[in-house]
Amino acid sequence: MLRVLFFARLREQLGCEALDLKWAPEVNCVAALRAVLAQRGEPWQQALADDNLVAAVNQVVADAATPISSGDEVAFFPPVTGG
Amino acid sequence: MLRVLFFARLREQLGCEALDLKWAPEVNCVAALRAVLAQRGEPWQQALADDNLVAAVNQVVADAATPISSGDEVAFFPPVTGG
Amino acid sequence: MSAGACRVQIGVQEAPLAPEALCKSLPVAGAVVTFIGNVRDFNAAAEVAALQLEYYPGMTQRSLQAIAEEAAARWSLCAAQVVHRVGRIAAGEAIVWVGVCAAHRGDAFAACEFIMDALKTRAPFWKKEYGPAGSTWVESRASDISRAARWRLP
Amino acid sequence: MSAGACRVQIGVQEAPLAPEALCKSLPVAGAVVTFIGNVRDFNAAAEVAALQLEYYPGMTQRSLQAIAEEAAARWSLCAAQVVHRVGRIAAGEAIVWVGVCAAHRGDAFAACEFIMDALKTRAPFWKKEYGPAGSTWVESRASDISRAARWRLP
Repeated sequence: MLRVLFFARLREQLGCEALDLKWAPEVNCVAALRAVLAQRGEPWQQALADDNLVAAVNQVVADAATPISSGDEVAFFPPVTGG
Repeated sequence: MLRVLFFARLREQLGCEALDLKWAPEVNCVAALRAVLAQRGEPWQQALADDNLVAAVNQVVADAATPISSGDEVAFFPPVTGG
Repeated sequence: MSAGACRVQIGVQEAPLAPEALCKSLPVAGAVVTFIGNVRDFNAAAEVAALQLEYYPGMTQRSLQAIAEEAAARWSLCAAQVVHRVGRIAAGEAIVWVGVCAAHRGDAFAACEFIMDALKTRAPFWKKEYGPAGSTWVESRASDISRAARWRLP
Repeated sequence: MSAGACRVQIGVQEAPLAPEALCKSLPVAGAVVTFIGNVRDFNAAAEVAALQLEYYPGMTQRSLQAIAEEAAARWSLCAAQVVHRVGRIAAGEAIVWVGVCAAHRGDAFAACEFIMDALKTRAPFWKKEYGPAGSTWVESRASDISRAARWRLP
């Protein structure tokens, strides 16, 4: 299993804040997971095409090549605007 | 008249915190006043020879050439160490 | 002073911040610098009545902890504390409080400013502004990114 | 914001500083930076039990006012407040409090640090330390002079 989280504007665009996905060997990195999610059609494809989105794997900021394994928590979110 | 003030270590060295001096035309700048004060003998001569002393005329930092007129308030003090 | 000798404390809370109590919680040190960020009642053009602050439970706290520990490793500090509010915050209320204690003021000023600049670009918080025209997500600012880049080590 | 729109307040007092009350006296602004300087219980080698702070009544207040007004002219501020204690101050007690409010945190941090650096080298205060070995006047520090020089305008 993979736990996938979405925050802020992205959460609203998707109408989804969390998703449990069955992990598959081909979902082996952040880019692969993002591509799988984009295949869910709209609004997923357009929302996930945003180049500014940030990804985190197990609560640490990740890049496209960061590996993903079963049991991981993966999050996608817009640039942060706290403080 | 001139009001002359001394602060901190200098005040203690001189054993004097304020002095009223009769103004004279030759005491026309900070350097001249300092020379007149140094003529009072020890401990004045040595204490006023300290290159690090700061002078103020009417509560504004001055230099050796800053003019002095009758009625002015002149102060001498060591480098500041507040805060 | 090593990072180990620095008291690092972070918090994320829905309750209003109490800057006076937070200031009192800092140890006595030669130099104490605090920062308070308040909700401004205008942003760009729009009038702002309140903010909604979203965060990532778990990662947000880790991120604040990592930023405060980085400050403690880079400067000689006695304490580095950060408390960030989440949820609904009215205009004029405090969003974030940072308190840094050090023997010397240069360390305290630099560490406090570093923490704020890092927090603005790294800590997972997202602001949504509520005004007369409805609600909008706040866009990240180029000035925040360039401020944070000043601290990059060679 | 022009210097005229900035609230400048300075004070010199024998009574202990009350940082919480001083913080409350600041206007609400996007960014609030405060500095508190406390008497450290050691300086160079000696243990310090208390300080005696001498000042120049009149000139000291003018000097603080001029420094705060210079900060208000150089940065966009809503408020710049400085309160300095004089007389006998025990180890651990506050000597100086500076509070700066601005719309943007960069202005608030810079102005607060500038005020402290200027105060350390320009404002007529002199510290005498009392410890087990008697009393000594504190020497001015080269590091304070070089910190203040950073703010010189071209």
